[in-house]
Amino acid sequence: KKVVAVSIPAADHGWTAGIVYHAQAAAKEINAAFPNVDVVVKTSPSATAQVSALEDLSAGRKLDALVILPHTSEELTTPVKAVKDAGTFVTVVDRGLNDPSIQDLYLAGDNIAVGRNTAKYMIDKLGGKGNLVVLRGIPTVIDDERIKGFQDAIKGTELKVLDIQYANWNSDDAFKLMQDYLAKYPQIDAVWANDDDMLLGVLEAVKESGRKDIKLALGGNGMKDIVKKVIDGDAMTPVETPYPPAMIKTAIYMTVANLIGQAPIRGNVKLDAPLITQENAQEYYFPDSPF
Amino acid sequence: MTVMTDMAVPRPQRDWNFSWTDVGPFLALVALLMIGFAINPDFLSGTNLANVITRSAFIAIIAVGATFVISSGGLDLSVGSMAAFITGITIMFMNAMAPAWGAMAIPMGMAVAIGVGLLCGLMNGLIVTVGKIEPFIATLGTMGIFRALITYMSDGGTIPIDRTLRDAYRPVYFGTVGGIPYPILISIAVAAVASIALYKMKYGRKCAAVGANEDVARYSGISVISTRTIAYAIQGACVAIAAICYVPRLGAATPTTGVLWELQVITAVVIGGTALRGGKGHIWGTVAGAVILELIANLMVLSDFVSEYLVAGVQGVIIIIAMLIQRFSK
Amino acid sequence: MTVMTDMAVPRPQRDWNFSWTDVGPFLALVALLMIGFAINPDFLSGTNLANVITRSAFIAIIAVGATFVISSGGLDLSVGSMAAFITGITIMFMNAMAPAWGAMAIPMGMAVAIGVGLLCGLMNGLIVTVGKIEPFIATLGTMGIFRALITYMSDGGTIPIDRTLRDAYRPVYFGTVGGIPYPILISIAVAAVASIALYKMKYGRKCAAVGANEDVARYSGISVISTRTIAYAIQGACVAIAAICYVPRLGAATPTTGVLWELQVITAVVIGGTALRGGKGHIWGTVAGAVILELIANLMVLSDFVSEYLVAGVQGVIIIIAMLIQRFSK
Amino acid sequence: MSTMSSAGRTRIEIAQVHGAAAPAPVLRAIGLGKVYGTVTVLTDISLDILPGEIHAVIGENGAGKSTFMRLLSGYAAPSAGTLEMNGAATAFSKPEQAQKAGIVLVHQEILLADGLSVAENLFLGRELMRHGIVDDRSMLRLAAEKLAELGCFVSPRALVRTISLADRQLVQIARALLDDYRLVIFDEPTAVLTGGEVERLLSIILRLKERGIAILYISHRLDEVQRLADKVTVLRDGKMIGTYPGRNLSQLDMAKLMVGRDLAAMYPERKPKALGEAMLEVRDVSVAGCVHDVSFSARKGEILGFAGMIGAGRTELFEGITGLCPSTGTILLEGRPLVLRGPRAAMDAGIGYLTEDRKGKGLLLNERLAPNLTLAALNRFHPGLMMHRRREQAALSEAVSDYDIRLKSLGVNAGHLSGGNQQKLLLAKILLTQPSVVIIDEPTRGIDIANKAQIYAFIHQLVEEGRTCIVISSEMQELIGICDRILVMRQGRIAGEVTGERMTEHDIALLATTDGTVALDEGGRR
Ligand SMILES: Nc1ncnc2c1ncn2[C@@H]1O[C@H](COP(=O)(O)OP(=O)(O)OP(=O)(O)O)[C@@H](O)[C@H]1O
Ligand SMILES: Nc1ncnc2c1ncn2[C@@H]1O[C@H](COP(=O)(O)OP(=O)(O)OP(=O)(O)O)[C@@H](O)[C@H]1O
Ligand SMILES: [Mg+2]
Ligand SMILES: [Mg+2]
Repeated sequence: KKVVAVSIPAADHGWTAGIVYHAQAAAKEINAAFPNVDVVVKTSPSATAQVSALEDLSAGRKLDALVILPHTSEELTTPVKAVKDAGTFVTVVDRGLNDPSIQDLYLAGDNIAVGRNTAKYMIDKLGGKGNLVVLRGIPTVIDDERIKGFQDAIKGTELKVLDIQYANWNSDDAFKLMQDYLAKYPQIDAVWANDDDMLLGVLEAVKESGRKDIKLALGGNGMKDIVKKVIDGDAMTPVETPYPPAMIKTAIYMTVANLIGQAPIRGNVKLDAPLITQENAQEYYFPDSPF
Repeated sequence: MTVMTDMAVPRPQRDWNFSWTDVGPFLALVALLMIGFAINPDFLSGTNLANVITRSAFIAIIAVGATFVISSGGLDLSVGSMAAFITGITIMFMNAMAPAWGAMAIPMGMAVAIGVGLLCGLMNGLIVTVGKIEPFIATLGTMGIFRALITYMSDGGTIPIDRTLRDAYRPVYFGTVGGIPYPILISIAVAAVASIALYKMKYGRKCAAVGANEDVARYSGISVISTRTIAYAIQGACVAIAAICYVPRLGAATPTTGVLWELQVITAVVIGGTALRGGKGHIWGTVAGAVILELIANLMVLSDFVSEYLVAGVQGVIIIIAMLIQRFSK
Repeated sequence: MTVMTDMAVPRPQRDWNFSWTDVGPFLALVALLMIGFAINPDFLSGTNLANVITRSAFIAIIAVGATFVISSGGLDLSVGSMAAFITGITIMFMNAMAPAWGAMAIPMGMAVAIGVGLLCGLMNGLIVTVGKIEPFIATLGTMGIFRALITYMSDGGTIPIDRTLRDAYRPVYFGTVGGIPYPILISIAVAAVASIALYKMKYGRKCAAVGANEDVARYSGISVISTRTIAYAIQGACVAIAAICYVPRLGAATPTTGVLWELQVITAVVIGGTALRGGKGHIWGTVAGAVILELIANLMVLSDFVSEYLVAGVQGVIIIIAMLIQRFSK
Repeated sequence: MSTMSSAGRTRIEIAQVHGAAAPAPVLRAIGLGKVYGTVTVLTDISLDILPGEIHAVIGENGAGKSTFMRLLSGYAAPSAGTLEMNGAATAFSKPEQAQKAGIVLVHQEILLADGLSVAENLFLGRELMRHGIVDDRSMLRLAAEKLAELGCFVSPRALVRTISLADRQLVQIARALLDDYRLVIFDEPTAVLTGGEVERLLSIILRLKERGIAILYISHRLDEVQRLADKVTVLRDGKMIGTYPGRNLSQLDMAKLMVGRDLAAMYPERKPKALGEAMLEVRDVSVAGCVHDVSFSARKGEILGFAGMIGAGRTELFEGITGLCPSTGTILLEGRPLVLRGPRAAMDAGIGYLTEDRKGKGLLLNERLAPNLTLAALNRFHPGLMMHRRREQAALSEAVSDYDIRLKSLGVNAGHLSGGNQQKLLLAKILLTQPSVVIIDEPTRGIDIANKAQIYAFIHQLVEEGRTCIVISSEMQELIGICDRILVMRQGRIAGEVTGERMTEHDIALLATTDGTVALDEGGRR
């Protein structure tokens, strides 16, 4: 029996919850479909815990393959290398390791593109000028990359970032922060929250303030509620950038295919972050997913 | 042997001392408002202040409950997770009732919330008192349990309230009476009832006695177990009230709801003048403490001095300075 | 009146009680090992146990320091952030020195880490003792400060250690002496030194006295301020030692390093038998407590019973049950 | 001293001591004064303390004795006046400094760390060291020795929390005798001790005196003062009344000097009274490890005494009866069996218990008087949910005048009252629960003579109102003085009963000790 271990972050906010959901769905489907494959999903609340989980998984049984979505790149590189050295096939999802030679298969969304595509749409829509406020998540690589992609894209335009603060990928904190932004800046043309959980709080705060100056409030990640807004043609949130948690499912399937099928797969797969618009929104809408 | 005549004269110096602890947090509040105004005049605008105070209502309501627990010599780290759990249960219940009962589901859900809150608090209380486990550890354990439950209930995602209930329920957070938002009114009401309970009712005496000296309480025929358990149950009810106000704000429960509220709550209680080792509780000080915390956060955003990376640090510094001033102004 | 003869016999039952608190955590440890074996025989495999114990070293080392702080009647919530901050500083220092000094940068960095740790601890201690601020609030404040500093230092990203140092540094976590991993040896050494300090040196007596009764300590000529401040400094040094072991494991400092360690540390200390209100500290119990926590987490990974969403809850339940067993087994 | 004669005059003409050509004083107090906030506690106290001399300081509760001692030993700084050692002015900012200079104070309150062991407490702050580490073995041995000298046989490893109040006091005394000090100050060392321990302590004090050590001795037990003191200094209301040679001063003289007025009878007159039916019946009550199968009954209108040595289990017996600690057995109140689920049930049934540990278990020291007063009777006193502030204040005023609680203002904290007044407050507190049986454990521990007389009068008043009163005391004198009947306990059992003519110290002591040898001769001085 071949063992495929899946190590992912714990479901501590919307997007990671989506990851857990899709990983578990994949495990269930594959375990049912292939009796000689055992997919084991383990979640970890922090990088340290994830390193521990890796050790536990590889100490407890012989792993044929590992699918991992690392909390952080630096901290997980060495431990994943240790697993790899024991002869395990390694699939890395979303956040690349510092040493790319470790990963047999790399499947990722493009965080920089999330920021960049959102920025491009804003530049377009606002005619290249206006006042922006930005809400970022918690200080990690993902957050950093998205912000970087965004800021690089608006460089040279007359879009001005009035303020940028952390709101911990938490809708509550985002609600408060947005209220404060609204109190502080009399004219805000657009808001970007780099995650949809936060966008929910932002929208609530804007709605409550009754302010009319905000033309755009965009998020990212492809949360079903936001995709629904896009489908419904919401004026303030007409587009969405996907960063689909379903990528973990893709990765698991590909890994299993490599393991048992005659379908050797190696290399890098980069998921694009195309804008979700009213036209194509339906393909990104999963009403049953928790995210 | 007659009583000395000067006995009946109230001693001014004592009364003064007493009021200082009481007044401290309010002075800090005023100082903060003035600093805020100096930094950014918008700070004192009606909308901003209303927003901030409304926001502080959750923490204030929960912290009022925590004042009972802490005053009786306990501690509750589970309040944040409990709030999330109650929010989740309430929303699920309302959603289930909505098709049959329509808007009536809202008051029914509120009753369920209070009931669940009381039960959760009772559970905490019993583990601490009957189980004789250090409150810190016991409620750290239940914190994990509540958090796990809400995560499980929501599959890690969100539990949104039914669209049909949303508008009916919205006013509970966003509505006003005479220009004063409901959450402010609710938290004032909670604090008022709590201060009657703590200062004017027998239970308050028992609470303070148990917190100040368990032995004396026991030898006075006061049940330490029931007094402290009731404090936890009150805490549970307060969390439920906060949850009820919270639901309409974002209309959903998520596994991140209420994360770290426990720390804010305890900080509010301590800033308010209640000692963590138990004894006399200061309800209004607690409320002031909650507002102070929210004001500091607001000030951080409204001012332009601080790098986004350093916000948490500056808040820490301000809280420490505020406590230092409070200590040494006496 | 002569004294009754049987009074001279020391009550054996008293002395027993004393050892029970000491033995409790170890019994819990054994029980957990047996349960683990029943659930998954791999649990007792050498590799798995070595892994678990090795990784419990961080928490164990920090918790040994926390035993001093808690025993002296304090509390330190800042340890997790402090660990992140020290890790960051150490890596930055090593990276800066690496070009000029090569592998020599590593011991230099370690010295810097210890120095910074002592300073951080000292700061905490002085705020608590000289500033007379409730330890909970004071260290909550410094927790924010350290967290903000590491976020600032890393610009919200990561601070990785220089590639050239990586291999030279690796053995500090991954190396073994006679088959025993370094971190285990280091934590045993730290615990041994600490238990000498706490049980065999004057300072230990002072610590326990200050924690048990400040007034008595003061009247016995013990300086409460310096005793407690030193406890915080020891805590800082322990955090630094843990950070030194931590660097090679993860190779980077990030703003999320050490998040929530403080709760694990305090839990380990309390499970180990030290009371949160201060008094006698139990160093080896603390170490056992840290291992217990890590074993529970390990068991969660190895067993397949528990939904991923509920892991935190089950951990909470196990901790509460463990404490209950410990209480009522007496 | 069962009665104080009611001599007519207040003035007592006894020659005061004036600086004779004595050896150089160990410590000299010149015009000491102390003010707390607006309260003046001490004014203008001057004293010479000579080596090899036992100097007693007496005064009513609240006269300022303890405060004075705190000034001498570095626990508080004087607001006025100076201290002189070896002819040079000194000031102690910390107790350690005083200890370095050879002055140590044994506190009136027990100041030990509950959670540490006896030996650890004993050597706290001056541990014995060997090769740089603490030498536990020697400390345990030495602790056992030093305590044995005082007649205390607790295990040095036992936690202080688990030993009795008397043992704690002995540990505290042993602390002061560990090193060689030039001046040892005892602040009511015998308050919680019984006969045997007292004797042993007094002989140790006499030995210290022989070694040329100066002793300051405070006690409300005037017989001890008379036996020990070379000089007696009397304080009243924070002022110095004078210093007198000890030998020439009778106990009656001392009492008069302290009080500054005439004293009524110490023990109320014993009126022949008809006792009612049995009020409290106790059958086969046991408390694990301390009390074994105790049965007795107390009648309406009776004052029943409980005598015994330290550790006889009297406190445990009544804590068991009142549900404060787990017990087995049957208790009948007015013939009805009681199910005691806890202290509340006992109180509601009508059994009130005043603890011997006033400060630790009786009163909230940091709380004001009114909340303290009504704490045990919240339900009775405030029948509804709410407190009646006004009624409470009225009750306080009433209690203050009924029980003659002396205080500077009604708003002080209970901890600021002196011992005697705390005891009266505690009595008032328990009586608010309207008990039909009042159990008073050590009613006059640490209380001055005038207050004692008052408390005795209260006890008599209680039984006259038809209650039953049980008095547990280690002072045989007072049991004999006020009780109708005395039960003597020994090792957790009732050893016997004495009534009428047989109520003598000799007979009680005989019953209280196993082998029947009695070394007490106080009976002769009645
Ligand atoms: N910290 C304080 N603040 C205010 N008043 C105080 C303080 N300490 C003591 N007092 C008051 O000083 C007076 C003298 O107290 P002290 O304890 O010295 O009396 P004492 O003679 O030792 O009495 P006792 O015989 O009961 O021990 C009392 O009235 C007491 O209430
Ligand atoms: N918490 C406790 N656990 C076990 N034994 C105890 C405890 N407290 C006291 N004891 C022991 O119980 C016995 C009886 O206690 P205690 O000294 O209170 O009796 P007593 O007759 O009331 O004496 P006292 O004269 O001190 O009032 C003693 O041997 C004492 O050491
Ligand atoms: Mg005194
Ligand atoms: Mg007793």
